[in-house]
Amino acid sequence: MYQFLYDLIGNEILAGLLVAVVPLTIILVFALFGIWLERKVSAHMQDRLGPMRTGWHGWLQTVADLMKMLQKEDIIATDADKTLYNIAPVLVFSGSFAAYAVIPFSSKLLGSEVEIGIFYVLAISSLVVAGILMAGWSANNKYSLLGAMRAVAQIISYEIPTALIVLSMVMLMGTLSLDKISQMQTSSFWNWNIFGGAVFGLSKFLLIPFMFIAALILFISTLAEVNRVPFDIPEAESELVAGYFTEYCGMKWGMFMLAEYGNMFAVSAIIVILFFGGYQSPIGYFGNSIGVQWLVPFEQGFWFIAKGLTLVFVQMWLRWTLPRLRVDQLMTVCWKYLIPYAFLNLIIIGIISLL
Amino acid sequence: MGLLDKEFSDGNIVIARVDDLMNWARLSSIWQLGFGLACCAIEMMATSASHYDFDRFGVIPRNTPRQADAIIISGTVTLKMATRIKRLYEQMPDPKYIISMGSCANCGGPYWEHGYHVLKGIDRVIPVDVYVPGCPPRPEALLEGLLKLQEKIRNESLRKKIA
Amino acid sequence: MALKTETMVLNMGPQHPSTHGVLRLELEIEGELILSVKPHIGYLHRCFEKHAEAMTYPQVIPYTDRLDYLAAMGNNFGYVIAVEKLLGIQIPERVEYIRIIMAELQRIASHLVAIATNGADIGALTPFLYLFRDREYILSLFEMTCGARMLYNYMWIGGLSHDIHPDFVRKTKEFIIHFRPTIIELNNLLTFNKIFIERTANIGILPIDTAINFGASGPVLRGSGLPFDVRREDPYSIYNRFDFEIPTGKGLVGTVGDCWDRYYVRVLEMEQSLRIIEQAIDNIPEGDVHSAIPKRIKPPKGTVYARVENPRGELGYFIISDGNLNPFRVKVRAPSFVNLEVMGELCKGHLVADVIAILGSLDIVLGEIDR
Amino acid sequence: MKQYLKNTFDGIYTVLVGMKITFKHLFTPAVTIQYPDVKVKLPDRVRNRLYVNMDDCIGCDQCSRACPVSCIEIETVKSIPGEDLGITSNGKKKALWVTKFNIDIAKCCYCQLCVFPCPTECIYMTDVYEFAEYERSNFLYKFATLTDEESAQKKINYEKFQAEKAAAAAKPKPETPAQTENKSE
Repeated sequence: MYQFLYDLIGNEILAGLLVAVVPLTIILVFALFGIWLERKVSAHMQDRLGPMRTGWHGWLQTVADLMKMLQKEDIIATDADKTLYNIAPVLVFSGSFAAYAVIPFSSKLLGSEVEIGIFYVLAISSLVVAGILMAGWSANNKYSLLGAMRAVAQIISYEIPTALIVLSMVMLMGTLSLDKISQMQTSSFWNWNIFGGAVFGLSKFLLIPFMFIAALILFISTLAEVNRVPFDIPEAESELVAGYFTEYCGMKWGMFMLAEYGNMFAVSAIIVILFFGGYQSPIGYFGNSIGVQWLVPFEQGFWFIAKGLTLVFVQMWLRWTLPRLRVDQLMTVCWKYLIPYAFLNLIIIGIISLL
Repeated sequence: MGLLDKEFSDGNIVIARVDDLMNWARLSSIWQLGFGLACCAIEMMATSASHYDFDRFGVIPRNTPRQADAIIISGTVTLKMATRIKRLYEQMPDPKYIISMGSCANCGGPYWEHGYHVLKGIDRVIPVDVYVPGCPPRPEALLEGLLKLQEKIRNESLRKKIA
Repeated sequence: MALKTETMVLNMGPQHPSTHGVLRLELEIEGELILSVKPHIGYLHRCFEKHAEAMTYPQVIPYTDRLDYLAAMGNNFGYVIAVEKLLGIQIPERVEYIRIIMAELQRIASHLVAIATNGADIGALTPFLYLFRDREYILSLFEMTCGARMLYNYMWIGGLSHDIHPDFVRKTKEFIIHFRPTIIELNNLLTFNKIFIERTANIGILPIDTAINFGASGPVLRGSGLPFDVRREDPYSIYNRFDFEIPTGKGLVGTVGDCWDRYYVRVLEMEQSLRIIEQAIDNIPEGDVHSAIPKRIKPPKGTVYARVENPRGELGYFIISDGNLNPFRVKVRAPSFVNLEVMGELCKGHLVADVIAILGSLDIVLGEIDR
Repeated sequence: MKQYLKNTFDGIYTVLVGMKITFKHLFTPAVTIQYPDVKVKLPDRVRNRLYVNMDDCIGCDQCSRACPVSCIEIETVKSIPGEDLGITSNGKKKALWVTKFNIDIAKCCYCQLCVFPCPTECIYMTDVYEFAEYERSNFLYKFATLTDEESAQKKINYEKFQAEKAAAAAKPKPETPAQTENKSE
């Protein structure tokens, strides 16, 4: 994408900015859509209707929310550490925004074709931790502080099972590039990693159950990394009022919200790429069969977003089903359950892939 | 600093359109402070529940005053609580609205005569936008109060603040 | 050498999403560990007892509604029983039956809120809405009967304000049929959910002797394993005619007397209430609900104490009459107030997140704590 | 170890059970009443805004005395003989001019205690619940039909009559005033 634009325009900075616009648009549109979807999904699961009165079935609801947030007064408490307080939302947002740089939405639409894509995602998403800690500390509110401490402990802990699963996948695929991982799982859903990958043979069938376990662990731990129920203890509404962003108002809080929804899609995208064939279509391409090659990237984009949204839906579904865990139980789940399982899974996948 | 704090002296057509848009945004997304006081709080919860569904109007409870737009005074305000409510109100960012729900919040209600510890009306502490009568008001009555509040917001303007 | 750290005082409430109104808890914490909990009350002191002195006997009834506003029928019930005892009047059978049906429906409605808020505090919002949806059906029954949704002023001294609506019996039966599956659904969705069990089992264990020493009653006491129920121990009205069980905490998933037990006792009590309603609904005798209402309520000098089993525990009314139209003194033994006392005991050594789970399982209503 | 595996299994299984239930509800129709568009009919006995039918009110003050929150204020002036106040719908003869009948609906606790003692059933609770206001003073409902001048006039009339009566009583002619007094009460 960048190379293409660079060839077209011939200006590095301009091309870079243009490339950056794409994920920004996606993140904004997704956040608008995601928040609306969340409210509708939750409402229908609870036998009610959700937003109904702003636009058809409330589809303009998030737009109204956003515009209202822009109008709100911006309060900074006297005792707050103003610099950190102002930087924190930007940092959190940029952490989730930057992850989009390497996500391949289709074979033609990816910001940067870095070879170490997955590594980069793991690294850049840690930026969020710093932002959250800043937010919690600078607000000078006890609830914020508690929330931030919890968030940091949680996110750092859950990076370990995430990394272990990613490690096993990288071991299996032999590459860190998200684009290449997607390309390997082509032609049909049977070739997706969750079904053992593209290489046909005994090891493929042996891998299937472990791939399911791996996908589940990755899903759970990413759920925790983006602070969704049942792991939303940093913002635990009923205990910590609103967690680390208790003191934030208006658009600064809106940026936390955007980052949260951006993260939701980003982690879904990672799972989709690692296990569900990335942007590959499960049933072959319409464009290929009628001989219109330019249609293929669009189809890929469609499939990618469809798969991502499905996983986002599952996240919401879980959120509106489960209570939340306590902070020490959260750590128990991570250290005593997910990490051993992930580690065992890593060893077994390693052995099988040697076969 | 909220946008509404800046007053525009010369009204022109652009401001009027912007007014409409901004009022629309504010009235369709009134986030209430999740804050219950007494009996009316239960009815407020019932209003958020499936049968009446506050969410249809874009109202969702936020637990921190910093992110709330409206505070529903739902129940008896005692003298001890009044100072806290005032503080909560002050913590909310502008523009902010208040719905006084039920007899007790309106004027002390059943406790106006002998209630030595009851504030006789929340409007003695903070400015109220809409009074919803009832003891407790039916959920529909609260929704009607909300509609009244929306009507009020619709007529606000950037040019001239309606007190 | 351990680093010396200061403890932090965290103020929970009066505006806090899960303090069930305006309770303020002063938590002394070290990290997230609770060292002590001090409940501060009085944010909803509405001077009930003062009002009762200024009102005539029937006029007090609307104020009793507002004590425990989740169980207004039960409050009415206790008060009218006390005054009837003082007056020494007999009330018609029909009234007794209707009162019991109403009180049991109210118990279900109140437990629904208790369970719903307990779940919502722990983070399960969907069961909260399901239960409020079903509560709405009970409220519609009440509304059909007496016109109000929450604060009824339905039970009067010597009778009832209205006879039941002609549709009431049919609708109540419909509700029972509708409601049974909801309990099963609730159990699947929340009660036996692993996360919910983890959050509530072995948390806030209230040993039975502590519960007795603190004077706890209702589900809090029964959750600790003692089958004490005023309906059984000291049957008022006509409760001795009905067949029902008194569920107690058994420690199914943890220790006896933990939060989960208190929660589960409420679920089981709803089923028992359904049983009582089923037994009563078909046997309502004919009669006039207004016939025994005295024209002038002026009890003789004396004192009376009457207690009923409210959803939150033993609700007692102590009335002193000086022979006037107004009671000289009405003292309320509010179950929530007594149950709240154990809070400090239960929270020691737990985490901040457990405080709300414990508070939710105690199911307090500030209206009757502060009165 | 067994407990460990059981915990894992329980964790996943109960979550799936819960997910099944919520998924089922995703497709059950919503119970929401879309209030401003749909208004359900409330039951007959519903207790909302108080209403007084002044045609039937005889100014007996019973409701005001029954009210636990004293939100009803009634002032009456006795009529003088010769004034026709009409009769109520259930045949009671009116004898008092109701110069003031104020209900502060903001104080009302909707307990319905005022409704039962009314001898003419003229005060009752309606099913109107939509009466939110921007100003609290609008909650003071004035039901009295007489204007201020009229009620002032009635007061003057009555005082004049009283004075006349007193004057008549001062004269040694005791039968007639006593009769009028009985009538007016």
